[in-house]
Amino acid sequence: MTANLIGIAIIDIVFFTLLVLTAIAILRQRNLFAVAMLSGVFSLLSAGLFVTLDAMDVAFTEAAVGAGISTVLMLGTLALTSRDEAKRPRSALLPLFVCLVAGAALVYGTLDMPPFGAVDNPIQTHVAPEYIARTPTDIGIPNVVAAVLASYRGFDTLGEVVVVFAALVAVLLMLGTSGRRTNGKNGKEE
Amino acid sequence: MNNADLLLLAIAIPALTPFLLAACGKQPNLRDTVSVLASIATFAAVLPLLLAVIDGARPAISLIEVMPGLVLGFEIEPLGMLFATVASGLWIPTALYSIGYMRGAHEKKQTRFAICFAIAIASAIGIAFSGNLFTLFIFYEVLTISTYPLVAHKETPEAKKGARTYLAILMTTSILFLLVALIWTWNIAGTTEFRAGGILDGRLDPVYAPFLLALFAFGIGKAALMPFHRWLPAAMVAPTPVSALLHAVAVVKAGVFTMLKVGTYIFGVGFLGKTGASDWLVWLAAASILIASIVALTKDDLKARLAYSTVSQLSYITLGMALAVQMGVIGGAMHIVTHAMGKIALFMCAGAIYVAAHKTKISQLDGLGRKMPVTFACFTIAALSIIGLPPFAGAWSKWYLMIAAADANQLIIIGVLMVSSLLNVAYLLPIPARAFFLKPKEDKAHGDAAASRIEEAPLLCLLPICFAALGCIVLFFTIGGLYEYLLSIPIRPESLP
Amino acid sequence: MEHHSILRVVSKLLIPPMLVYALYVQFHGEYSPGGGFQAGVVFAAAFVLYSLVHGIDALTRVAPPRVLHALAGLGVLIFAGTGVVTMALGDAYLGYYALGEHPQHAQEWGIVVVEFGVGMTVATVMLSLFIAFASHTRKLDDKDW
Amino acid sequence: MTKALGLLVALFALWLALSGYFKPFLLIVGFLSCLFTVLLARRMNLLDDEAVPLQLRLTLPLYWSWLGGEIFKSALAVSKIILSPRIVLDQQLIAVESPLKTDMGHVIFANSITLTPGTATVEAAPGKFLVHALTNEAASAEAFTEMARRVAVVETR
Amino acid sequence: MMSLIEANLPALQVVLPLVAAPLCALLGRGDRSWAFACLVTFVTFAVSVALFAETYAGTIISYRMGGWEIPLGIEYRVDRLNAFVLLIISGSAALVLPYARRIVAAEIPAERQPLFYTAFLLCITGLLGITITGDAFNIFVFLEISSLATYALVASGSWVNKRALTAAYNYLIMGTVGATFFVIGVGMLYMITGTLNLADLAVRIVEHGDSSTLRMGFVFILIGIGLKLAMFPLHLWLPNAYAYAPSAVTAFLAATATKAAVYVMLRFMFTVFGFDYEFQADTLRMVVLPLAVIAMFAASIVAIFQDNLKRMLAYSSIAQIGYILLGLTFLTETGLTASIVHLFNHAVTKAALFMVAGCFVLSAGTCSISKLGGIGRDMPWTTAAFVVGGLSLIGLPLTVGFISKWYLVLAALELGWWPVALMIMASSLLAIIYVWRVIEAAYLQPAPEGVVRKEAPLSMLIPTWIFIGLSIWFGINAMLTSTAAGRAASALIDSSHILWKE
Amino acid sequence: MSDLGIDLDYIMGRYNYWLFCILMMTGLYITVSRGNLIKKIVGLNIFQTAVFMLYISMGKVIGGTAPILTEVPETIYSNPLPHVLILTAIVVGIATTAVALALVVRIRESYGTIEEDEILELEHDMDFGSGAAQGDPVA
Amino acid sequence: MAMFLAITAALFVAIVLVLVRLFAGPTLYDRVLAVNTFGTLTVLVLSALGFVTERPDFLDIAMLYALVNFVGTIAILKFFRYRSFGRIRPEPEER
Amino acid sequence: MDPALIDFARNLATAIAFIVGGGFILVGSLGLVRLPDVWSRIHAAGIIDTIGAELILIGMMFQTGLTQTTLKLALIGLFLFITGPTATHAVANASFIAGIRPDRLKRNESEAVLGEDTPEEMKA
Repeated sequence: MTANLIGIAIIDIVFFTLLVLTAIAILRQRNLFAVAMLSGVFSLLSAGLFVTLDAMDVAFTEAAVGAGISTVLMLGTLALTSRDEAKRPRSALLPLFVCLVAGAALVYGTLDMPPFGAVDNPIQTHVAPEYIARTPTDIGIPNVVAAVLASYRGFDTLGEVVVVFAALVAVLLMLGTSGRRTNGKNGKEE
Repeated sequence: MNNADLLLLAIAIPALTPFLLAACGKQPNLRDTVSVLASIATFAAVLPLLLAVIDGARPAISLIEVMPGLVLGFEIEPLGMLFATVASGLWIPTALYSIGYMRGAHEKKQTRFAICFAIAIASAIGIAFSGNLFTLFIFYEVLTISTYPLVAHKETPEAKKGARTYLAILMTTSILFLLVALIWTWNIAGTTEFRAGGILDGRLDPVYAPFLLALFAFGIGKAALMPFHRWLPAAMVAPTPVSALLHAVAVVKAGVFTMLKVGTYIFGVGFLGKTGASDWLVWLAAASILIASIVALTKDDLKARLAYSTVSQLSYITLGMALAVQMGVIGGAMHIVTHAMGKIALFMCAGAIYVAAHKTKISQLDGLGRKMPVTFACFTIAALSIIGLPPFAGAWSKWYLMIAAADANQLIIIGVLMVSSLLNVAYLLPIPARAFFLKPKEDKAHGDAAASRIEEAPLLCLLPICFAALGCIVLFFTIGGLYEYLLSIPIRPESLP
Repeated sequence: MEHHSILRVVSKLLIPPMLVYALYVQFHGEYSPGGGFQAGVVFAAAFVLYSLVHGIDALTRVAPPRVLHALAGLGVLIFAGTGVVTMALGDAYLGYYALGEHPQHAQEWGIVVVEFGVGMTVATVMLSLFIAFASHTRKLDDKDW
Repeated sequence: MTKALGLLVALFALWLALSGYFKPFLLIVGFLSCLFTVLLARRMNLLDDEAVPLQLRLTLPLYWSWLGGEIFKSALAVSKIILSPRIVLDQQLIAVESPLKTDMGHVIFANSITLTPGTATVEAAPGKFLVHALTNEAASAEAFTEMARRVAVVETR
Repeated sequence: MMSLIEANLPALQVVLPLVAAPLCALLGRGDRSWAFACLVTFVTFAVSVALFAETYAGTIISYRMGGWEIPLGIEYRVDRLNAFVLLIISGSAALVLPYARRIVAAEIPAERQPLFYTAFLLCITGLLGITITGDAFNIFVFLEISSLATYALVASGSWVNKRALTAAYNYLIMGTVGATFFVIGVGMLYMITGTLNLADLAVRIVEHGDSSTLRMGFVFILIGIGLKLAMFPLHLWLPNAYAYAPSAVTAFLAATATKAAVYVMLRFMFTVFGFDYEFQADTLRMVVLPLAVIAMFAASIVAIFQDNLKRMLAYSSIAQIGYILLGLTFLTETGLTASIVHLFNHAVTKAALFMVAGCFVLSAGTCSISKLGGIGRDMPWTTAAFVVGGLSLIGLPLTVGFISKWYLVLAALELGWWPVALMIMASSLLAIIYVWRVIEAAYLQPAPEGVVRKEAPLSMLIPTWIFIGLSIWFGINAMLTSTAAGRAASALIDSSHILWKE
Repeated sequence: MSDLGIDLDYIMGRYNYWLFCILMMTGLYITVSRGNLIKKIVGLNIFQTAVFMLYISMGKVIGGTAPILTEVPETIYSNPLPHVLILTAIVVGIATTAVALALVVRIRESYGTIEEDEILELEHDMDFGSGAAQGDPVA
Repeated sequence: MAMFLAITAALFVAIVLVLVRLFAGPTLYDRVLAVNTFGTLTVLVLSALGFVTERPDFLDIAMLYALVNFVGTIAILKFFRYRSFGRIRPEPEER
Repeated sequence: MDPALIDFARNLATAIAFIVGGGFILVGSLGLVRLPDVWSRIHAAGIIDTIGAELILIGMMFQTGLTQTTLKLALIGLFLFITGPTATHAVANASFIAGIRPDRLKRNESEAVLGEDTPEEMKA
């Protein structure tokens, strides 16, 4: 363990703490514009976390999505809906219970998990090393993620593209292709 | 044309009739002609089969294997042949009668009525000829469903309510118990075929036998065993031909017939006797007989009283099976015939009274006998047959049942049968008595004019009634042949060649 | 000169580099982090910036929704079609080895083409989504903010 | 046309800076990408002085280094305020005349004002800006004129 | 050419509708895109018939996407079980689409129709993909394709009733939570095995033994898929989604969406987990079984009180899913056969019933039971179809419903689970009540004043009756379905390592 | 260590997962407990992102580096597979979000609110208020 | 390396402070300002992390963020402005 | 020259840049928290966006030497340099139009810029 590694671990925890703080802020924040911003911040922090965890590509995507499209879409929605969350008393017991049960199950599941970051974990010994070892000869590009993404598991990526396309179809089906409003009433202002 | 083809024909004719009826639904005369012709054709197809079966033939045919090991197939044996003959035979008079009745009472949707009627007959014959329990179950359910529209025919709230009760009880029992029993049987025996001597012997743990029997006994709701008898009175909202044929012959007899089949060919009389699995059923049937009779006494509605009478009489047949002796089976089978003859006549009379006089209550019948002498004469004959007095057919079946009780050493049951006969007298005979001997009550509403217009029902109604009443008498004298025939019902497992 | 001229000028300065950057990300996916998806998003972001400053109508003039939708479908078809082509050439679906003699080049070609399809679909879809949301309401006037 | 070419060249330089690979394939693709971008820019009506500031003098880097110094100085000034135990502000919204002729010059001037901590452009109107200043020193008119003079050197048409 | 197609059949199964979807969107006009979508589904159906025929004898087709070796690349694996499910899905699609034209024209604005059919094709793609793939993560991807398309399809009912929107929203939230749970579960499995290929997972799970991670992986996958297939307490999205979606969509979804999810459940439970450990089996028998039984009753009882025909049928679907899950929890071959055969039977029956509801909506403008009085006279064929379908739902003989009940009860009896057998039957009695309410209204109630109702057009009647015909035909001659289901079940049982298996 | 009942290695090997469990619960809680439709979606995003982190952390090898090959021999690389999976999952997530937001827009147009409670009240009125049958179209 | 860790730590402290402003508000413009600053800081953190993880050649993420953050900020302002004040502000013709 | 010396010089330069830049960033973010209103905070944000960010990037450039990475860092710096003030301006502009005014405004010449037709809300 070099100082660097400890440093990364600390960065990891700091990022995480910030993430939880942001999540709690989102929970408590009633102004939806602020929520949209906070969710942008959230995904940005997670992008940072991904970088520390060596997932450059994922960080890249998360940054692009979280800061770019996701926020813009959410703002676009807010522009058409409302700014503030209504203050309404809701019983928090059941949701809390559900979450605690799910959380307990998750934690129980982690008890026997292979330790974080160990080299001899099953996932580091079974399929993944093959990818790393074979990519230079099979495909001949340095970015193993791209190789797996587009070739080894290219079909998943095709599915992903179709998902994106499906989202377009879905949104257009609902909001219309021409962009002009189809049915009359909508609060221009409430 | 061989017997197997005939068998198919016997089912196919009534099964295809509905299509013809639907096609000519716009022309009532043509439709009713078709209906009568179909009934005659069916009987014509059944008769040669009867002769063949008497000769010892056992025609069989298997249509299709629904699931691996589960066959849709037919096989004729004496019991089924008997039932088929009764059902198809009595269809002819009923077809005639219903023409008269429906037109007389100006009922609506006569085409639907005729169609459902034909389907019901087809399924009754299907039940009779079923080669295995599975096939029987199918036709059993078809019968239930096809008779539902008949019961609900009037579409009044009461009719709908009655039909609902009818459907609910029959479906509930059949699905909840009979189907489970069927699957259980299949599970342990690997087959549901009807075989002489039963298929469960040696396969079913005797400890479970009473439970399986209970599933069957309650599952066959059409046998109207108490406490699942409520549907039968409820179904009396139906037009009278329906009550006559279906609830005196086809439906209820399908129930008790199934009971007999199960006792004889699934459990086997020997197995039942050996294990005593049916002992409890004997007592239940006995209780059913008595209680239903007592309830019948309290009913003022003519059809309701007849219905409770039916409940009681059906239990005779169940009792015959539960006694687990050969004579019981014979007595039960015989009772199917004799009771059918008697009850159909009674119901037809009730219908005739309704058509002619628009009266349904017993208390309204005072003095009607003089206006409708033929009807009430026939009523008396049939009633006596039901009660079991010679020289009417009912006497014989009761006789054999008593012998069976004696065979089974159930002396109390003999007593029960005696008491029951007395009760029969008590609830049936007052009806013609009132009609013939009491003076008509003053009817303020309709006045004398209305009363004086009452005369005999249409000829088409009257003829079948006479025919049925006559049957009750004729059957008494020809019972020997029937007895011989019934002896051919195989009781013991056939020895393997 | 409008009150947000600064923004207009800066956006004009920024959009072409953003587009080039997006295309760079698109075509360097094999060498460094990135690829079709990320490129598509950045590409769309550049157009979003354009529409934020110049209004949604200007955007729909530059990139008509109809064309965008067609291109989105086309992107999917490029990806899926690559698979069909390899299939027709006798390899498995998306088996790029069929695309050329040299196995590594064949693979690389396959990846480039496929990633291009991804980028095209993502960019156009993201942009169409933005247009769908943004134009669903009363038009935002250029001066209105 | 010059604008398009200029933009193309600039963008290709950007590509090379980003890429760092000199494989023929990537170069070709890079060129095509830049071409495509230029086409798009044309379609967007971006090809004018603002998007392709070819007219700017090469004195721009010089200006920037001067600006860097200014920024550093004013940053220190603002830092002092922030770090002082009691924050004392003299906030003001002042109008600043802009003697510059082109939009680009305006933007450079306005952005320079904003870049310098202590002052920020709030609103732009023809020929003048509304500037928010944190302190009196930041709001001194001389600083703005000096800056405008230097921008003018860069801008010249 | 033929051999090329034959070699790539598994890929074509999914790729055909996938490629067709964008093309359909490009076609532009409602009728054209409809015709195109129809054509595509027919071809897709032909492909699945070919696959079914190929696997019927027991061959397992393994197709390697991209030609990569198995744990590296994505595998398409067709065996008897999923060939059967593929057949159900593509067959339903091929029948629902011809049916859809008229009702869609009535329910969806003309300019949105191409998009509607595109979403339809995407939904088919997703469902087929889920079914055919042999890769855990690929399942997720295609699950999401089908889900997104489904949300859109459900929401497009909003031109008839705005509640389709909230229904779709709730479906989306719950569906996404479900999918995410599924991903968590898959992640846990991946973590302890290092592979995503289902067959490989099965082998390596055994090698690595029991662990809390495996257990929770199991639980999360169970809940995740449970949400998608509307397992009892997780079913809340279903009634409204089915009730307010466009009628053609409801018919298709009822026939296929939950079925594909059930398939995934079966695949995971048996092939992947295989019940080596008490924990899995106990979870199924102690938790899922009671839930399934409760579903059978609770949902049926709620169905009785619905006035909206589609909603009633939706609740009935929840109950029927209870049957399917019940068969699964028996962990025996017969139980599995029951589940699988009911997959098919319920698909056929429910599709037909929802199609009937669609016909009612088109002709009578309503599917409120209280307003359908006397419709049996005005629309005899449609109503007759409902009667037969209803009987099948109840489980009367000569219909497919009976076959399912038969196997289910048989499975319960084999285990000696008496109460369960009786409860299965008791719950089908509830079906009588809710089916009969409709039948009674249709035939015995007077028609509302001044309503003109015409028999549904042939283009809708014929597909409906084909489904009805199927549900009768396979009720009378269930050899094909029950053998296919039995074989699939025995293959599943053989492939899994059930701990008490002799 | 073990005699204290605390195994530090054990904790170090899992703390990362536990942290994400907390995050997941927060996200799920927002989704389940909030009545605002948009906030639910945000909660869903958080929930999903936490799952992504779980995946990414399982792929991490301590002392490893991003799986983009370098010339340096003997480099340890982190596992690329989870990265690929999560890339796909992120895209799926944004697609879902887009659809959900479009739905919210339409809901707001039709109902005039995006609060679940108010919508439920409106729907309750539709069911029982006007006496209209459930199956009727309410355009 | 220690230098990069140190600067990362400093950036984190700054981020925390910025987040405090972001959470606290009070006006939306405070938040937008904080978000924008947060974006700048993140660009720096991402760059620094590239050095910490010893793969400094992947600055693309930082660059991406530098570009996209700007779009996000402008978008927030534009959409927010429209929502809350679009009606109050007179139409251009009226001015 | 001695490579070790170059290394040292380079590290020193980086260290100085980092310390100064980091210092500015900390101060700026502190200002973001401490200062009383949007208007004053804009200037604190300005410190971070400009001098702090650029210095840190320059410090990094010292470490990478003359490589492609340096170019990228320079590009990042350039982008930040352009976008940072623009975004700040946009915020200031937006809050100005929204009618938010500094707490104690010493001098207000906004009419001079906006002219007579300034809407009421904006005068605040």
